[in-house]
Amino acid sequence: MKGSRFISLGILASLAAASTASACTVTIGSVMALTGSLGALGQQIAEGAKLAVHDINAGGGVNGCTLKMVLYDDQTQPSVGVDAAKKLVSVYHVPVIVGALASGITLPILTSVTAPAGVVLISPASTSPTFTKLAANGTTRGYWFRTVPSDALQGVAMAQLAKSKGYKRVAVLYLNNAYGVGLSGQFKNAFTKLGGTVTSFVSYDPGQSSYTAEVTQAMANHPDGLFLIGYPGDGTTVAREWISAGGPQHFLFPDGLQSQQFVNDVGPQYLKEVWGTAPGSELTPSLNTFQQEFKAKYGSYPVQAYMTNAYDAVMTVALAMDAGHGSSGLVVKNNLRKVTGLTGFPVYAGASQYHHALSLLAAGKKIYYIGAAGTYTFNRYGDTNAPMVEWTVRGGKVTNVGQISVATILGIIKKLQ
Amino acid sequence: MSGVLSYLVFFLTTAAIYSIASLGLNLQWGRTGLFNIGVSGFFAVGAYAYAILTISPLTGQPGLGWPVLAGLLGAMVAAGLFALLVGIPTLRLRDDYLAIATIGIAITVQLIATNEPELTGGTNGLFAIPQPVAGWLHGSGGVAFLILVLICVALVYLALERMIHSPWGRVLVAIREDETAASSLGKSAFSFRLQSLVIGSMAMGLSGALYAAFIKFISPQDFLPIFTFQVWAMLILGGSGSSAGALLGSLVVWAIWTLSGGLIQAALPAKLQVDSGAIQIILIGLLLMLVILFRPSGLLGRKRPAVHRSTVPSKEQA
Amino acid sequence: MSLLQVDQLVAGYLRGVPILRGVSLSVAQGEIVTVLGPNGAGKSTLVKSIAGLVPVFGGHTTLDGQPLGNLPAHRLIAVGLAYVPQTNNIFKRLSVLENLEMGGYPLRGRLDARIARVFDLFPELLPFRKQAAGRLSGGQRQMVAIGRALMVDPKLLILDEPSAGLSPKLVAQVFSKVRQIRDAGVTVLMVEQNAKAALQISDRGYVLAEGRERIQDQASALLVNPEVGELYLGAKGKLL
Amino acid sequence: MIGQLLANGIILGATIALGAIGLTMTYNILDFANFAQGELLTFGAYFALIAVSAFAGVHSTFGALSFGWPMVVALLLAAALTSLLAILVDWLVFRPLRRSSIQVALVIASFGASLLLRHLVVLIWGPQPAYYTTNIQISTQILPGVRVTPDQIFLVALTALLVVGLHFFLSRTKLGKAMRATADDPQLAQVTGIDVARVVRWTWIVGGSLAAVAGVLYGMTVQILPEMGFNLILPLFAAAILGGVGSVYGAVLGGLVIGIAENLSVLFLTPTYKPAIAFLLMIAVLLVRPTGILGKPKL
Repeated sequence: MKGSRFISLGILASLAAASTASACTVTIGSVMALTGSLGALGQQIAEGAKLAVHDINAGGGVNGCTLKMVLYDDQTQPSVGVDAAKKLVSVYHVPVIVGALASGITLPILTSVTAPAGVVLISPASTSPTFTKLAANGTTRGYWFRTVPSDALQGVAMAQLAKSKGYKRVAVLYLNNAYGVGLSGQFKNAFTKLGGTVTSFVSYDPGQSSYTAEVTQAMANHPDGLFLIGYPGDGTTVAREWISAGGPQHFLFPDGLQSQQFVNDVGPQYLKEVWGTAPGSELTPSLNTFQQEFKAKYGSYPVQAYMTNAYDAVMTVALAMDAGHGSSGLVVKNNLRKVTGLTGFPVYAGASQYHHALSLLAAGKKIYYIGAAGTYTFNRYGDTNAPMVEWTVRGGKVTNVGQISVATILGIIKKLQ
Repeated sequence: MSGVLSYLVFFLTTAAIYSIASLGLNLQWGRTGLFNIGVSGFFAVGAYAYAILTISPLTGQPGLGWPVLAGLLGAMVAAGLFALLVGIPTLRLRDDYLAIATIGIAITVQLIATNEPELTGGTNGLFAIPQPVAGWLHGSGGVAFLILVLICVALVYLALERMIHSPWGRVLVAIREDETAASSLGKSAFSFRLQSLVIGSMAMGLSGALYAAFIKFISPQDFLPIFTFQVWAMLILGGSGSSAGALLGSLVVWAIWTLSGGLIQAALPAKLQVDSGAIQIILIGLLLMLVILFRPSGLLGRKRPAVHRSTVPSKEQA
Repeated sequence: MSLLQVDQLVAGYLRGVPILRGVSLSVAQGEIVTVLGPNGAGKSTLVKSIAGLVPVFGGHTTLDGQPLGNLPAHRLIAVGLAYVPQTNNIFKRLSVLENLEMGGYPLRGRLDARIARVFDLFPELLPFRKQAAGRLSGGQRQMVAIGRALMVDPKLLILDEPSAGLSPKLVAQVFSKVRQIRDAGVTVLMVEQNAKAALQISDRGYVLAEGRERIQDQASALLVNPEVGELYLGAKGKLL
Repeated sequence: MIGQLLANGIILGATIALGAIGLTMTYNILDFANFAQGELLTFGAYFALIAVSAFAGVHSTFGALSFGWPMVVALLLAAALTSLLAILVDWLVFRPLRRSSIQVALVIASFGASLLLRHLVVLIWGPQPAYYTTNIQISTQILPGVRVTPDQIFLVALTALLVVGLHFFLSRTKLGKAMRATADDPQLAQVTGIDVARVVRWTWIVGGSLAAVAGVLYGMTVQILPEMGFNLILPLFAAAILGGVGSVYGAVLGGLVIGIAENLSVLFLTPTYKPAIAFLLMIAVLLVRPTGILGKPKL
C-alpha cells in the first residue's frame, strides 16, 4: 500500500498524538460522554478510568509496559462516538475500548466497530437489556463486556427494598431512555408481584422546558413515595419540582442518582427518607482505596454511580492482559474471566494491590479481582451479576448501609417467576 | 489493510452518506429557497423505514425482512411521502415559518421514535440492520459498502444536476428569486416548491437508510438537531446552490468535526481534557461563523450579486 | 434659483446595471413639478435615489445648495426633504396620531401645533386619530402619509404616485390637497402615472424614458404635446 | 388535576412569554429567526448566579419569597450584562451579515452563535445544573386542587408588571413608538427620519433584558442549566409565531397558550410528547390564520 503512505502521513500528522507510542506502551481507548446530556456524569466517570491507568502504571504497568488510555468525547452523539471508536481501532490499533456510557452510543459502536474488528468493548455504564440479546444472537462475537449489571437485577432489588421499608403505593417517574425504560419496567413488574401498587408510571424526557406536568401526573393517586429514575441534572430538577409541588418526601433512588452532587443540589434537608440501590459492594477494601486515591488526586470525592465501574473496567482489562501475556483483543476476551469470578487469590484496587497481583500471576497463581464496585462474574453474554448496595442519605451524605447479595436477588427472581 | 487507510474508508463512507443529505438540501435550499431545518427528521424517517423494512422478524424486532434494495427504495418513498405530508400544510407559509415547522416536525419524529417501541424499538433502538454488499470483497474492511455509497452519491448527484439544469430547475430558481414573477408566469409556485421538497427529502431518506445500513444500529439519539446543523454547515461551507459544493462541504465539515477532537485532545493539557468537547464545539461554531461572515457564498458557491437589504421592498411584498 | 437641482444622476440597485442613466432636472422654490413616464422608465427609482434609498453611482444632487451625495435616508429629513413612498407609506399598526408623531421624530419639543396644522389640512382624519392607520381607506391612508411627511415642515415634499389605486373622486381630492400644500409654501416633486390629473395642478413636468429625461416643459404645454401622449401610451405595451 | 395543570401552564407560559417578547421584536425588526435568543435566557440566569454567589453571606428574604435584596441586584445586573451580550453578538455577527444581506446566513449564524454560547457556558460554569438557593419552597394550596409556591406567584406577577410596563413604554414614549414603527416597516421608519440602527440597539436592550429576567425567573423556579435556553427556544418561536410575529401582546398570549397547552396535553398524551404540542398547535393556528393570532393582517 505504497500509495496510501502519503495519505497516511497526512492523517497521522493531523491526529498529532497518534502512533507516537514508544517501543513499550500498551494503548487502550476510551469513548465517553464529556459533553452533551451525560457530560456531567461522564466527566467523573472518565476520571475514574484515568485513576486506574495511573494505579496500573504505578504498580508496574501492563506486561512491563506503560499503559496509555486515549480518551475521546462522544458528545453524547452516536455518530461522533462511532467515529471516535473507529479512529481508536483503526489508527491507534487499540485492543480494548472502555465505554461508552449511554447504551444508545455503546450499541452502534459495538455493532459497527468493535465486534467486527475483534476489539473488546467494556462499558462501565450501559445497562440496556438489548446487549444481552445481541450477545445471544452472536452479534458481539464474545467481545462485549460490562462492569454494570443489566437493569433486571436492580429493578428486583429495588422492589424488594421498597417492600421491606414498608412502601405500599409508589409513584414511578423514569427517564425516557434505555436505562430508565428498562429499570422502571423491571421494578414495576417485581413490585406488583411482591404485592405493592405502582400508583402512576410516568416517563420524562431530558431537556424539557419544565417537568411540572410530569410531576403533577405522578402525584395523582396519593403515593407513599416516589421512585425516581434518572441522572443528576434533569433528575435533580424533577426531584426539586416534586418536593416543591408538595409530594411526600419519601424517595427511592437507583444507581443513576447515587451522587453526592445530586443530594447537595436537591438539598439534604428534603432528603431525610431516602432508600437507594446501586450495583456494588460496601464490603470490599477496594472502595476505600478508590475513594482515598480519588480524593487525593482530584481534591474531592463525589459519590456517583459508574466511576468505580469505570475504574474496575480498566483494572480487569489490564489484569487480563497480564494473565494472558499479551495485549490483543483476543487475549483480553479470553482472560477477563480468568482474573475475575470468585475463586483464587483475591486482589483489590490500588497500585500496590495491582503490583501484588502481578507477582501472583508471575507465580502462576489464579487471582480474582475484587473491585471498587465489587466482584465480577461475567457470564457467556458478557453480563455480570453484582450484589446490590443499599444506600441512604445520612447527615446530608450519601452513605451505604447494607447489601443485597446476588443469591438473594436471584432467589427473589426465581420466586416471582 | 493499513489502519489509517481503514479509517479513511470509514471516514469517507460517513462523509459520503452525509453528502447525499446535503445534496438533497442543496436542491431545497440552494435552488428553491426552501428553508428546511428539519433535515434530521427526513433522515430519521429514511433510516427507520429502511430498518423496519429489512430487519428480519426472526430477531424479535418489528421487521419485515425485505431485501435491502427494496429497503433503500422504500426509505426514499417513505421520506418523500413524509415530505408531502409536511409540505402541504406548511409550504404556503412564510419561509421562516417553514423553518420552525420543519424543526418541530423533526423533533416530533424523534419523539415518535422514542415513544412507539412497537414500531421503532423505542429507546432501545433497532439492531441487526442488514447491510447491502456486506459479504462482498471479503476482508476489505467495508470497501464494498463504500463503493455502494459512492455509487449512490454519483446517482443522486447526476440525477439532481440533470433536474437542476432542466427547465424545471430553472423555474425553481425563478421561484426562489421572485415568487410573484414566477406565479405570474402561470407556474404554480406551490406545486414546484412541493416537488422540490419531496425530491430533496427523498435524498435525505436515502442518506438515512445508508446510515442505518452502515452502522447496523439506530436509536432516537442518532437524530438530534445537531445533525441538521452539520448538514447545513456542509452546504453553506461548500457553497449553497452548487452540488459540487455540497459534496466538498460534506468532506471538509465532517473532517473538521471528527479530526478537531483529536487535535484538541493532543493540544490541551491533561487537566483541561474533560473540557475538550466544549472547546471543540466552540471552535467549530467559531469557524463556521467566520466562513459565513467572510465567505458567505462558500467554497464553491457562485457569487450572486447581493441585493442591498435596504433596497429590498418591505416584507409584505418580498 | 432652483431648490432641487439634479445633474446627470446615475443610480440603480446593482453596480453596473444602472436604472437611471444620467437624469437631470430642477425644481424651483414654490413649484409643483411632475415626473411622468411609462412603466419601467425609472420614475420611482429617481425619487428613491433622491431620497437616499437607492445607491447613487454618479451625478450630483443638491437641495437648497446643499449636496445630498449619499446621505443615509434618515438624515435627509434634517436637510428639509420629506418623501412619501408609493406603497407602504404609513405605519399600519400605529394610530393616525402616532403616525404623525413619527413624522416629527427628528424634532425636539412638543408636536401639538404641528399636529393641529396637519388636521387643519386634513380635517377628515380627525375622527380616526386614535385608530390604527392600517384600517383606514386608501384615500385616508394617503392623507396620513402626506400628513406624516409634512410634520417636519419640509422644504421639498416628494410624492411617489399619490393617486395610485384611488378612485377618480379621491384622486381629485388628493391633488387639491397637494395644491393647498404648495400654496402653504412647500415645494412639491411628484411622480405620476395619472398624467392628465397631475399636469393640471403642476407648474412644470418632465417625461422620463429608459432612464433619461426625454421632454421637459410647462405643464400646460405637456398636456397638449402629442409626443407625450404617444410616448406615454405607445411605449407602455412594449416595455411591459 | 386540571386546575393544577392550568396553573403550571400559566407559570411556564409567563416565562415563555417574557422570552418570546424579545424574540418577536428582533424577529420583526431585523427580519430573521434568532436561534441565539435562548442563550440570552441562559446567560441571564448565569449572570444572576454570579451576583447571587457574590452576596452568598447576605441573609435577606422578602416575606414568603425565597430571595431578598441580592436577587434584585442580580436581576438588574443580569439584565444589563445580557443586553450588552446581545448587542455584542449583534455587532460582531449579525450586523456584518445584514450588510451582506444573505438572509439565511443570519439564521445559520444565529444557530452557530447559539451553539458557541451554549458551550461557552459549559466551559465557564460547568455542565451540571445550578440553583440560586438549595432551599425549596413547598407549594401551598391557593384554590381547591391548585398548589403554587410564592416564587411562582412572584414570577407571574412580575411578568404581568413587565408586560404592562412594556405596554406603556411602547405606547407612550417616543423611543417605544419608534420601535413599533420600525417593527412595522423598517424602510419607512428610515425615510421618516428614525435612526434605525439606534432603535435596533434598543431593541436588543429591551429584548435582552426581558430574556435575562425570563432566564432568572426560570432558574429560580426550575433550574439553571447550560441547555436551559436551548430547551426553551422552540416554545419561544412557537409562541412568537402563534401570537403573530412583531406583536408584543401576541407573544404574551402565545406564551400562555403554549404553556397551558403543554401542561394540559398530559391529560391525553404521554408527557414525553409534550414538546410536539407547541408545534402542532402552531401549525394548526397558522393554517387557519397565517399571520398568527394577533399578527398584522395583510393589507
